[in-house]
Amino acid sequence: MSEDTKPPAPEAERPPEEEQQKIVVARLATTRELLREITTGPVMTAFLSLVLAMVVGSVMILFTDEHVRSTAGYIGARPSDFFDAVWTSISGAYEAMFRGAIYNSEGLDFQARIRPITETLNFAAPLIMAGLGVGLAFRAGLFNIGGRGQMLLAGAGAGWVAINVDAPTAIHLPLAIIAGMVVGGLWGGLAGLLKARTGAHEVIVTIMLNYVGYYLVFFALSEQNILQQKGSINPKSAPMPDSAVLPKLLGVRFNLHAGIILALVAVAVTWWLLNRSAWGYRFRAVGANPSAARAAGIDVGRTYTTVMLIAGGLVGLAGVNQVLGTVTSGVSVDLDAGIGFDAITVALLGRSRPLGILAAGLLFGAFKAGGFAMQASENIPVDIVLVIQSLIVLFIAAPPLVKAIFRIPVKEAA
Amino acid sequence: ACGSAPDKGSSSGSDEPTTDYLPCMVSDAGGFDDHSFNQLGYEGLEQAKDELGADWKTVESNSENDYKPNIDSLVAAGCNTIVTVGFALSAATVEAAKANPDIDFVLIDDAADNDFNGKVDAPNIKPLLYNTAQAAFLAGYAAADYSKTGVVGTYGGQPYPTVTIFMDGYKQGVDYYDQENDANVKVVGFEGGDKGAFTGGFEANEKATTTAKSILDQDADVIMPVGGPIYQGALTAIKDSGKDIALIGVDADFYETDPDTQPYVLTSVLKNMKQSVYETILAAGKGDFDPTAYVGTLENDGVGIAPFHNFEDKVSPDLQGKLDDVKQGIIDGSIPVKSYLD
Amino acid sequence: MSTVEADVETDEAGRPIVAAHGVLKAPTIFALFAALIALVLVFKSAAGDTTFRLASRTDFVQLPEVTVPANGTGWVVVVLLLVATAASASYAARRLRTPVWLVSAYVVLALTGFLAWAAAGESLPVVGLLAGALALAVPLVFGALGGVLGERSGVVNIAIDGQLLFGAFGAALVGSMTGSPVLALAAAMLAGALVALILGVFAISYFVDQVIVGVVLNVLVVGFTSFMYTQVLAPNADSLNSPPHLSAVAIPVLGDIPLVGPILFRQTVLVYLLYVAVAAVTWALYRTKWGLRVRAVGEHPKAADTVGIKVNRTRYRTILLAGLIAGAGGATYTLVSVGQFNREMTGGGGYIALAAVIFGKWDPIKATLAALLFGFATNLQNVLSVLGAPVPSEFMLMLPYAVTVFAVAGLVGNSRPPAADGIPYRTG
Amino acid sequence: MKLALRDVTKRFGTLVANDRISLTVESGEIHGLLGENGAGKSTLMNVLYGLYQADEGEILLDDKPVHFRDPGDAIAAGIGMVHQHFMLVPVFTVAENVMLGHEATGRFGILDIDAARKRVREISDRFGFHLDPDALVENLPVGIQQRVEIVKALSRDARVLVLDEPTAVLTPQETDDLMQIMRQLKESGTAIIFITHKLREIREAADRITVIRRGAVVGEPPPSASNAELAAMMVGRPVELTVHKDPAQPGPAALTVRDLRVTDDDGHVHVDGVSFEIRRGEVLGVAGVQGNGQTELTEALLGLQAHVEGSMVLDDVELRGRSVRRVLDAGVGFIPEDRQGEGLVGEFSIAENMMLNRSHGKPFVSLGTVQQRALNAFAQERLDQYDIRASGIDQHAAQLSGGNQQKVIVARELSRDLRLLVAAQPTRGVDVGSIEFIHKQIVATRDSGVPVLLVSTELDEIVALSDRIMVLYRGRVVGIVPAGTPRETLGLMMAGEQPEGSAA
Ligand SMILES: Nc1ncnc2c1ncn2[C@@H]1O[C@H](COP(=O)(O)OP(=O)(O)OP(=O)(O)O)[C@@H](O)[C@H]1O
Ligand SMILES: Nc1ncnc2c1ncn2[C@@H]1O[C@H](COP(=O)(O)OP(=O)(O)OP(=O)(O)O)[C@@H](O)[C@H]1O
Ligand SMILES: [Mg+2]
Ligand SMILES: [Mg+2]
Repeated sequence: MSEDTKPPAPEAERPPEEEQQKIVVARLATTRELLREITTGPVMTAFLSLVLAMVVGSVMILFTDEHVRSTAGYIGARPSDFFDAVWTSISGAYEAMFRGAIYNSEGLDFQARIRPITETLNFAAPLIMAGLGVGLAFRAGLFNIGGRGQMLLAGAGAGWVAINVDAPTAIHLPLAIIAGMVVGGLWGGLAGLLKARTGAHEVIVTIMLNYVGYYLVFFALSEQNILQQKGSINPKSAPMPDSAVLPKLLGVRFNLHAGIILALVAVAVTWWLLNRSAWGYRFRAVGANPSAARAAGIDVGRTYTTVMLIAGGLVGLAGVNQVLGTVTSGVSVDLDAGIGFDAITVALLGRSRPLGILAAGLLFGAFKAGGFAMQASENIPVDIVLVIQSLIVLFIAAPPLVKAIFRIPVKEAA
Repeated sequence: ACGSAPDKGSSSGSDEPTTDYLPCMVSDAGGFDDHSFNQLGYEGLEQAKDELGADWKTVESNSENDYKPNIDSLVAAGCNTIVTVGFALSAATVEAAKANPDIDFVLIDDAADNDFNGKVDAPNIKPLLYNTAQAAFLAGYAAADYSKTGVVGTYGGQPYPTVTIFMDGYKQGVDYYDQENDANVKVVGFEGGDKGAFTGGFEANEKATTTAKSILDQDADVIMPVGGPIYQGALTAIKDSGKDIALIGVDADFYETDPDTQPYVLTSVLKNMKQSVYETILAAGKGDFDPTAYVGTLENDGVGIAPFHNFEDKVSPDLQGKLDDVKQGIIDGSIPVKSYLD
Repeated sequence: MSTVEADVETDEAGRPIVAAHGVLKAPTIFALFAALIALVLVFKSAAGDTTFRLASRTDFVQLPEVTVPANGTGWVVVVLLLVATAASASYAARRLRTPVWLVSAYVVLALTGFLAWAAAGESLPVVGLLAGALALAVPLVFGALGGVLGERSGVVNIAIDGQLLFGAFGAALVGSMTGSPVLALAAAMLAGALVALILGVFAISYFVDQVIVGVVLNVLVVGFTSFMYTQVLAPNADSLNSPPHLSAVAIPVLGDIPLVGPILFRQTVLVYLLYVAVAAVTWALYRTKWGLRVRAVGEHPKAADTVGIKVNRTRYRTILLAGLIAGAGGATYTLVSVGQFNREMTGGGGYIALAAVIFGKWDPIKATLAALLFGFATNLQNVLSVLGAPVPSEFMLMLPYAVTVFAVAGLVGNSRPPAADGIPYRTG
Repeated sequence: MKLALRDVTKRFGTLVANDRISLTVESGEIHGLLGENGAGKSTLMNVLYGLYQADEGEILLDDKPVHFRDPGDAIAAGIGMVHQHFMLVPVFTVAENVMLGHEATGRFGILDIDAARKRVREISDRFGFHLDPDALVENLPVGIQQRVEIVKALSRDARVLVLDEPTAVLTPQETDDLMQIMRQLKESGTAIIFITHKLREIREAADRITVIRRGAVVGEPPPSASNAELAAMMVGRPVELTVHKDPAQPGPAALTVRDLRVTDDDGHVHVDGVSFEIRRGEVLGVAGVQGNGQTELTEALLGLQAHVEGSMVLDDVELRGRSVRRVLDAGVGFIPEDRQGEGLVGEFSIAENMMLNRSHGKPFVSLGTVQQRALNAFAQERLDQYDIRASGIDQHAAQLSGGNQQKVIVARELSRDLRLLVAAQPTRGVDVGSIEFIHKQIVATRDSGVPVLLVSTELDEIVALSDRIMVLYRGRVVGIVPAGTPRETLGLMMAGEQPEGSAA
């Protein structure tokens, strides 16, 4: 807008020339600021990270796509073939992923069309729960790599109660859930206790306890009088009785079960615990500055133990979710399904904040659900999802790199 | 350098399906290249779909979480027959079968009887089972006969029944040999039940190698590794030992599937999954799906042992004859072989 | 005026020294284990003799087999352990820490007693037990060396597992394509260094939390290699996944030393490379200018900066070297142990190596010993389960991990990382 | 060599730490740089040393412009610096620290540690330092570490030597020694920049003085200027250099410490048979060079030390063996010497820091929940009352200046119902304005009848605030003397000399 197109204002109201110039400049500055905020802010970084990661994924897909490779052989002769192939390959892959994760436009009826999003929620639930456990420990300065062991033990504990206790759902289900969380918590708490008492590094202890826990559960599942299904010879427990199974939320046509509700509750409780409770206050104090916490009368050792107890319980909830919700056919040694490790990435992407973990868990859940569809319909191994996920986390953690790649000016460092 | 472009519209004819029939398969967490049941089932399916001129879909699972969604996605993809592999998929298969009565399911290595009433839990599941103890019994007998040191060995990946059934049959075979021939051949690496030498996984890794070495350190001169790729560890151990050690393969004839092993394979315990999957799918593709459980035995050649190949000259001349007798005895029941399938 | 002077032993700061605290830990644990072994002997006495085989049949020098009565040996060991306990207690009475030699002697004794009991009626291949332990430890030691180097320069490397895995992948691919073990090894090392480079770019140049980068790199490598395995390697196994096999090469003379020779000097080239690597890293870290600078950068980067050392350049170089070493460890999987690449074939070995780094208190030699302890526990489990241990296999398989937890919690306790470990260095 | 800085400007974000500062130093000259905390002295020197890059301005050596990309360049140009915060690697030996960066090596890059030892001995003998080249730096008292820093700088044959507050950790006698060394160096032609905010020292040593305030040069007074003139120039207003306090009205003994002995895990004795008592309404000052057991003494009182023998009775309550929390519950207030390390959680807000040692119950926690409203109200009140300069109670503690951080801690501790205040180095690194304020608070606490244990390495502070002074040397009490004891005597006691007739 320039000066002369503007209708002349009455002398009195019109600010002096110079003033007005300033206002215009200031207004321009704020718009530019806003624009820059949008194009350079964290949301943009997150989006661009996603784009970058998907580009790398695309390259891998193309590289291994036979049709693309064969058309590349004569790219000089007929490039259109090559670009067609490239487009088909990539769009097919990501379309399939979207169809598997969010909305399946090819579904026969409404239910089939919205089914993917329910699958996403189902996958997200344990990731969120375990992510909270890992994130909580992070906030107290502890690196909990023991998700696998904690999930396994918790799953076994929940399974044991589910199978061996006979009670109406209202009692049975909560009892089994709590039992699982307690066992998972004890397994996590063991690492905390060892750190508090002997100084043993939690990274070592949690890694080792993963294996110890795995074989313990394996043993329990191989013993008729512990967990193994009566009459069976496989290392697997009996299926969960209906009274201890997490109810389906949308009827039998959907797999979605109440685990996602538990996850949301866990997010809320963890949020309260970290941000509003005295315990959480102390966890964060110990995590941010253990010497100051100690000098202020906070028992650092006890805090480590408590944190790991609760963290183990939260990760354990993921195990419970698996056994009582996702795979109710019985406890097995594979019940952790890699979630214990995925949870670390979820917690890191969510910056160990409960709401961040919720978002990260949903994103990763979507990737998981989408990955299967991509594999089933395009024959692209789900491993590509791991690549994309990890790249997203890396790029989001390094905004200057992303900006450098997209040549976005970096804001003056404050 | 650029090649010349092919004519438009021409596509390699073999890719186009000539039938609407769509057979599909889900692996367990081992993946299709596990050198074991996933792979053999996969090959059987491949052979059948080629012969039928059908398209196919296969999905790999990476964890227990994936079984249900994988089966579901195949159901959604319109598969007519879905092959699932391993006891781990049993529950998910039963559930999907109940929900989709018009789709045929084939479950490898599990009876699909999760309530233990002796009956398959859904009418549209065909379980494919293999009494490999019988075949391993023969291998054990052969090993005992072949051994010069009087010690033969075995080890497994994880103490799963589908693994220990081999080890168990093998041990029974050796014991039978001792008893018949008044010999004292010893088995190392398996004690019965879940006690024995296990690598703790089905990966070919250093653990598989050192476990094999520990067995060879006990003077064993025949070794039978049970559990997909872990035999590669035994192969390394044999090569490194510099001694004359014989290897016994499992599942397929190693002599044919892995030429590397040819100088060492005494024989292999065959579990004819490829064949039975092939036959089942072929029948299903022609509309003759028969859900009756299939149990591979020595009698129906569902299990067996491979020829001695390079060891033809090394084994005692009358061994083949004795093995034939034992086999006959097992088939007619005069020689009892215990296994969990009884 | 008079000066305050104390006539007791003093430290550099002139403060008196009285006694170390926690001197009672060793004798207590000693007594506990002696009692435990005695209890085992009482309640589950072992019948028969145990034979310790000190040579394998093909050895040039045949050491005699040592046959001892299992139970008797057990009791002799218990008595000796009690003597050691008394010695340790007398040190404690003088308020001194139990010396390392006594701890080592105790451990060897206790192990002998345990083995005599566990292998009663059998013959125990000592050479196989120790050689196998070494073989199992090889990739772990490489990984731990890489980890130690990185952390000594202030860069936490959680990505050891990724480096091992990518090294294994690189070796398999290049080895198969060229047929050359040397090129395969070089590829493995470069692959490890490539992972290190990514770690460096994010952790050093972009100040991303090193734990995040490390964890995520592991996932990235698993995803990438598994993808390539299914899509490229597996379908073309003959041409792309059949690397040359490295077999053991005996070193003349050294290989013929009884007991030691077969264990240490009849190994693959990679193991010899490992000896060189351990020695070279230790020597370089403590004796050279380069090592002094690396350690300075890891302890107090700003101090290093103020004397003209380029902190981040030093860190980059160190982690790249560390990546080369860890990558070589990865080659063990595909060139020695297995002979082809499989998905996730390290089986979490990198995490065990990471534990060895911490367990070994960031010292190359101690980290090597920690990895060897793990290898030993693993192979002990192998040997015992082959001999037919009367324990369910799940508990046997648990052994190495349980031993590590016990060792870390009971014996090592607090460990102090390099002061600037994990903290990115920024200049104004 | 002649060094000149011309119009050097350095900004940190919006903060202008150095604003067109110019300065020249001739060889054989000691140039004093004076300024209160945060004035920008260290920043300027770091620019000179290549640690920071100037945003504007230039550096001239012998009238030729030079550009230092990093300290390596500066060192090569003959500039040496003893940093305010020691740049020593604690786990290295003296020789290793001295050789770092210009290592003598044999073949294959093998360190020639003997050459380094020789160099250390040479230099330390020249100045009478008595350094053991093989001692680990972390085991050395800070006074000795200071010497290592000087040897380090001299071992590079620096022709311009920057000493950034080198006297903060020295006894008065050691300070005199340092001045002597500076003169020696000056005679041999070295140009020296000497930074301090102790007026006496600068007047004694400097040939020329530059005073900076808020990043800018505010004057170049002659060395003959009076203390009051210098202080006024430094602070920008006339300052009270003495603390006003009424004579103490001591009540009965409140804290009685008997035969206290503190050892660390390795058996080093840090506090050795210390006995004293503090009465209500009295300040007991603990003087001594840093590292003579003061830290361990205060930590033992708080329950932060693991191996403590003897007894510490506060109002009939034995403190020994109590957990920190129970010590705090007994009414002990604690201002730790390491503000950022032990006093505050940097990433917590001011409000959150206010409840750091009261997270277990009333008034800030009830039913396990933090009472946000009560906490915020409390924090806001203290913010106003203590004049804490912050954008608000939600600002992170790490973002505050040192003085304001210290005020947060003081506010927190003095808000509780105290029966004893333990204040360790309460004004270290705090600006003059805040020092005045904190001193007033300590005196007010004393006057309210609370016994105060004041630990400080600043003798001026001890003398100004204490009613009685206890001097520690190597963990032992050299003597407990009245407040009026001459500084020289105190200085000698800090070096371990026992004055005649003093009661230990
Ligand atoms: N990684 C993330 N990505 C996007 N948004 C995030 C992320 N982490 C947190 N948030 C957002 O930050 C806000 C606060 O999150 P949350 O309550 O979990 O932590 P917090 O209150 O900041 O924790 P603290 O009190 O410890 O600082 C929410 O709006 C949430 O959406
Ligand atoms: N790296 C940095 N980033 C941001 N601000 C800084 C940095 N270094 C110093 N400052 C700020 O610059 C100002 C000058 O600091 P400087 O350390 O130079 O003061 P000083 O005069 O040396 O004070 P003191 O007597 O406490 O040593 C202070 O406000 C300080 O907080
Ligand atoms: Mg049934
Ligand atoms: Mg300063």
